[in-house]
Amino acid sequence: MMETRAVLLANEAMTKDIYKLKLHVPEIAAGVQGGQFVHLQVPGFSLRRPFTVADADEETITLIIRRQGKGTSALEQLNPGSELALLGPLGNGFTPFPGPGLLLGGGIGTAALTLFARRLGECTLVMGGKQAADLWLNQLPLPIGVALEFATEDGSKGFAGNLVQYAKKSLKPGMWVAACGPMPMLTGLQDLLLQRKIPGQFALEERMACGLGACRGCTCTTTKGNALVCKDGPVFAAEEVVFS
Amino acid sequence: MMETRAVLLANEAMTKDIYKLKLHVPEIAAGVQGGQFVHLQVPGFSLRRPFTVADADEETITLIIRRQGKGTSALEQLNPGSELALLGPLGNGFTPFPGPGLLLGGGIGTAALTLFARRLGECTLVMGGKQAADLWLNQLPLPIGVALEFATEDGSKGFAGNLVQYAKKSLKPGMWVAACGPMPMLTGLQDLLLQRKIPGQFALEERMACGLGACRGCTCTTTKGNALVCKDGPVFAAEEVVFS
Amino acid sequence: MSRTIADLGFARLKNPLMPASGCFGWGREYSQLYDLKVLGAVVTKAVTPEPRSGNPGPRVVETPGGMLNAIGLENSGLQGALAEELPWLQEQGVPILVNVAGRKVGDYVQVAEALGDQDLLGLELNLSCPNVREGGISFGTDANTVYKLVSQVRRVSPLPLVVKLTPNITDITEPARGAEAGGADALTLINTLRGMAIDVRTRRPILGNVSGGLSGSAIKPVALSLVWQAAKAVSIPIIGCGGIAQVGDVVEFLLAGAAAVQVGSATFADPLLLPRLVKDLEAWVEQEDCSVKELVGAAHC
Amino acid sequence: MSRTIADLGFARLKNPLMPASGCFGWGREYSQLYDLKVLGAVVTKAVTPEPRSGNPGPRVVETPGGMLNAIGLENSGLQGALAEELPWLQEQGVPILVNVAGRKVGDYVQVAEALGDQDLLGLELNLSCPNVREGGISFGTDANTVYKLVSQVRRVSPLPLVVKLTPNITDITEPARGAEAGGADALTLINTLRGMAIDVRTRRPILGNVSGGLSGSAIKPVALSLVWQAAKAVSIPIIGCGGIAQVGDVVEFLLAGAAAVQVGSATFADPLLLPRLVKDLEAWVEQEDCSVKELVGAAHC
Ligand SMILES: Cc1cc2nc3c(=O)[nH]c(=O)nc-3n(C[C@H](O)[C@H](O)[C@H](O)COP(=O)(O)OP(=O)(O)OC[C@H]3O[C@@H](n4cnc5c(N)ncnc54)[C@H](O)[C@@H]3O)c2cc1C
Ligand SMILES: Cc1cc2nc3c(=O)[nH]c(=O)nc-3n(C[C@H](O)[C@H](O)[C@H](O)COP(=O)(O)OP(=O)(O)OC[C@H]3O[C@@H](n4cnc5c(N)ncnc54)[C@H](O)[C@@H]3O)c2cc1C
Ligand SMILES: Cc1cc2nc3c(=O)[nH]c(=O)nc-3n(C[C@H](O)[C@H](O)[C@H](O)COP(=O)(O)O)c2cc1C
Ligand SMILES: Cc1cc2nc3c(=O)[nH]c(=O)nc-3n(C[C@H](O)[C@H](O)[C@H](O)COP(=O)(O)O)c2cc1C
Ligand code: FES
Ligand code: FES
Repeated sequence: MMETRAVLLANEAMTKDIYKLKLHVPEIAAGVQGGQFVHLQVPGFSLRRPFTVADADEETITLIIRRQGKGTSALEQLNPGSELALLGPLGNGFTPFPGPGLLLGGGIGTAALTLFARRLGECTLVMGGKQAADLWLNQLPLPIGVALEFATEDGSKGFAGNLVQYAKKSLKPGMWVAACGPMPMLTGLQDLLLQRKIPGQFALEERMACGLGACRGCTCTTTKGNALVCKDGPVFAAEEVVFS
Repeated sequence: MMETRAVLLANEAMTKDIYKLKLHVPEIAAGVQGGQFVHLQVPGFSLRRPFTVADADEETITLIIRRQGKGTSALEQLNPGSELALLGPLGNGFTPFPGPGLLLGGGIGTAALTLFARRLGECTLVMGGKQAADLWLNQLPLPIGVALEFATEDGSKGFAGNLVQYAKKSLKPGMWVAACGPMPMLTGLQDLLLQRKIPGQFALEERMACGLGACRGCTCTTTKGNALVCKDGPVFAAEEVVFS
Repeated sequence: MSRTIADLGFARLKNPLMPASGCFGWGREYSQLYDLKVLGAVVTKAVTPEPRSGNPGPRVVETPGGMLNAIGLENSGLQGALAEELPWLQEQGVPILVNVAGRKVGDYVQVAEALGDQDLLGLELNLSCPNVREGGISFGTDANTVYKLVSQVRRVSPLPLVVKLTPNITDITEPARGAEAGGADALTLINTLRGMAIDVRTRRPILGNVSGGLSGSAIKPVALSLVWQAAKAVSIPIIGCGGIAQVGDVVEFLLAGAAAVQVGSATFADPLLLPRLVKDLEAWVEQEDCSVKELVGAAHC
Repeated sequence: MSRTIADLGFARLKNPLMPASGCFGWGREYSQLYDLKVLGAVVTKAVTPEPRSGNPGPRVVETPGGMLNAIGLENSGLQGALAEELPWLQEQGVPILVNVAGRKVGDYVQVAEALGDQDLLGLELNLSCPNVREGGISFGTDANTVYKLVSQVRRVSPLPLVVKLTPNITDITEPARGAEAGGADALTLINTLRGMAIDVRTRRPILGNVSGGLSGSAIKPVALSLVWQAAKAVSIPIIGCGGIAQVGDVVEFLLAGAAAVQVGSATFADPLLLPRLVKDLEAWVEQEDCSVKELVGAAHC
């Protein structure tokens, strides 16, 4: 973990509200695990923004970002060559389990799974969304072992339905799950995993100030008490997360 | 007077801390008088910055700016093509008097006189500074009738001494003065003008909020009571200004 | 647009947007930029019984996300207002709130009496200016003083009374209740926070008055919280003010319980802001298929 | 660098820079980024007698030029502090101020007693958290309550006592004098301003706790003014805090009368800010050929 500066190499649109930043930052690229994040300073803002590292090679990291508010809109305007301060890699990533892994990404949550999928090599990575136009996973090169699947609520691509419905259909005993996505998806998944006694890991989101574990701004509730999304997470055992 | 947007055409360094912005803004260029100013929004700042229009042709205005703090540093970074909101032309400019006019500009204060000099056609415009390297007046093309002179405190160019000393030497009965510059220069000049009964006009500076006359942020004291630098000035009759 | 109508109890405005006192003069300057009739109302610069020359300069300083001012209520006094400013503004066809200030209760009474027969939306009693505190602490901090002042003005004036309170206080609900009990028809919250800035080169305070009032987006969260607290404490309408710079800010104040809003310092960064906010708010309520009236206080549920 | 020595009366620090409580944990995380020994001191997260789980989320929100927090003093309690945090921090070789909080006077006394024999720079009594007000209004607003609390803690603790006051108050000089009379060795000014933010989409307050504390450069002018006012009212040293983000801000607080300063939220935008401020301040006093000590209060002359 270190504080450093990255140079923006590329900034490309993926869908109407998702874009991809490629950053030259070898210090961080070298050691990052799938599911870990960086805390990125957007010039002019008082708080940094957390983004999972969606991909990494030896010298660069890739962030996949959804335009959400002021900070992500400002980032989208940056030109290659811009320098950005960032802290990372932060938090604890996903852990490989034995057996076939099913990785479930709801919308932008998929960005939390892609580097983990690359490192796993063999797994099924499913991206869910409202409609085909929202899906960007095809635009990120991943190893052949990673089977890509899709689920859309309107059925315009892949499985017709949401990821909880997808999981209901696809989960077999002996499998395990890694997931990231909106609350209703995770709560639905949690019920399903508990029912079927399937182990799972969820990556959570919380608003952050320090990103490091010092301010207690990002507390979430677990069966063991309070935990910090930035330091103890963002990845937690699925059964431990207490949704409010 | 109107609120509009200008396009930055050129941004050039003149000295180590002075630069020149050329702005395409025909609405304002058309009607501006020498000594009037614009209130320019620097993106990201809560208050606008006032700058005299140093030169103008039919479609463009030129601002000559000294890097002074945060706002003028940010402006210096802008690239041609940038758009800037501005309000203008504001305030009352200089008025031509009969007889030979002596225009005295202390440092960046000279920028308040150059458009007036151009419109006068015949006059003497003196720029004062610490040393030759601070003088930029040669870089602004002015009509031949405008006699350019220089005064430096270290004697490295033109008259050796400050502008009050220069005026002491050069002012003849029948002449009149227009001046802008630092406080000590203006107070010294005021004494001299009163002594010699020579009419003068001074352009003043004050911190501003509205730039329009609505907030009373820029009040200065005159022999007739309070006056607003933005609306009643920035040019005042030399004998009316009460220096604190 | 009936969706944007703002209900102040004593009056309905076509929209909830008005300039904050002191940031708009008497509207003359801004009327050169746009038609004042687009606004819900205009709030004037403070009027004191006698002319005031205000504080020594510098009077304004930029701060991060805001500004400090220490104008010191410079104004041409009651006579100046009646002779020059008010007649002009009354011709513009926009409801007018005249901001009233003073050093003692009698000052407020005097101005209110003199304005009683004018065609006005109401009087805004400024009990909160941090830059004039000749009587020690400013009026607005003690519930009882507020009560007395308001009820005395109430006695002499038939006009709706809006009481503008200071945020420089331990518990806003006290003067808010005092004003309500004294007969106020509405509250304006907030005036500026006391602040200062120092020039590190000269090693002296920048403002001629040493300290001044902080305004601008920096103070928006404080203003919003005080509106929220006051809305729980009183049942008269509240006019929200403090740091409003975009339509989302307007909506935040409505949701917190403000029936209308004032825009002060942000006008300096963009002199056309107020008419733009009127348009943006129209678009907002249209898009959200709601009305200003139903937004008021909705975050309390 | 002897030019940067900060004199707190009860101690001299190698420089006036320390993190603000709650923005730095117990320093463990930041010690991975730089050596804590470069700092004048470290101020810890609040310690309460019992563990506290804090407020529901969201707990932090960005605001213009600042942020709101409503952590609610989450901490592992006195036992956690003594068993885990303090021993680690004491090994780092940097002076330590332990921030103490509670719901009643006895809480402060209990923590102070338990820490009395520790090797510490002192205790910072947090009488000002706007996010925990079980007893109604927070402690720090009444001069008499402050006086009693401080004198009771004074009785049980041999450690220097720094009293941290709230800015959410009509007149800061009252609790400041109360703290001084009660035996405080220094004051810290300021804690956060009460504020809130509303999500215009959900139409609900963003913070789980509804309101929270505003910090960051937005509040710098307010903090500076309160330090200025308190410096005139008391003769114990003041530790300035609120919105410090660059060396010029540090100098402003010194000039206003602060003997040392704390940096809170700005650390979130730049985790290396504190060590950089140490360097920048060294360069500043060198270039201006002055010392921290002679800057303290110099704007009052
Ligand atoms: C561990 C972690 C990893 C993340 N990874 C990604 C990613 O790979 N791609 C991506 O697009 N987004 C990711 N997010 C969410 C992302 O941080 C927010 O969308 C972003 O901070 C919004 O910033 P904004 O200024 O555009 O939004 P605004 O709403 O203007 O932001 C206001 C404030 O709220 C915070 N905030 C708003 N939404 C969120 C959120 N969902 N999570 C945390 N803070 C929030 C902002 O950081 C900021 O402080 C991640 C969040 C976390 C906690
Ligand atoms: C009528 C008028 C005409 C001017 N014309 C010119 C010009 O042609 N060229 C030029 O270089 N400068 C001119 N100035 C001065 C110029 O406005 C300031 O140098 C500039 O505002 C400084 O901004 P800053 O952000 O760099 O400085 P900062 O010190 O960071 O500014 C902080 C605040 O103080 C204000 N401020 C600081 N110094 C001054 C000042 N001297 N006058 C007014 N406000 C100030 C700023 O506007 C800002 O609000 C003029 C000023 C006035 C009043
Ligand atoms: C330059 C200036 C002058 C002001 N003068 C007055 C005044 O005369 N009377 C008053 O009640 N408030 C006055 N105020 C306070 C504003 O009306 C408003 O309450 C405050 O600025 C907060 O709003 P804002 O953040 O939108 O500026 C003044 C504010 C500024 C910036
Ligand atoms: C996330 C956060 C947590 C805080 N926790 C505490 C605390 O436990 N005790 C305390 O006295 N102050 C606490 N504060 C207040 C800060 O110590 C400081 O007084 C305030 O943030 C103003 O300084 P700043 O503007 O530099 O942040 C906290 C502030 C923040 C932002
Ligand atoms: S963001 Fe500070 S502890 Fe997690
Ligand atoms: S700047 Fe507002 S009156 Fe001059």
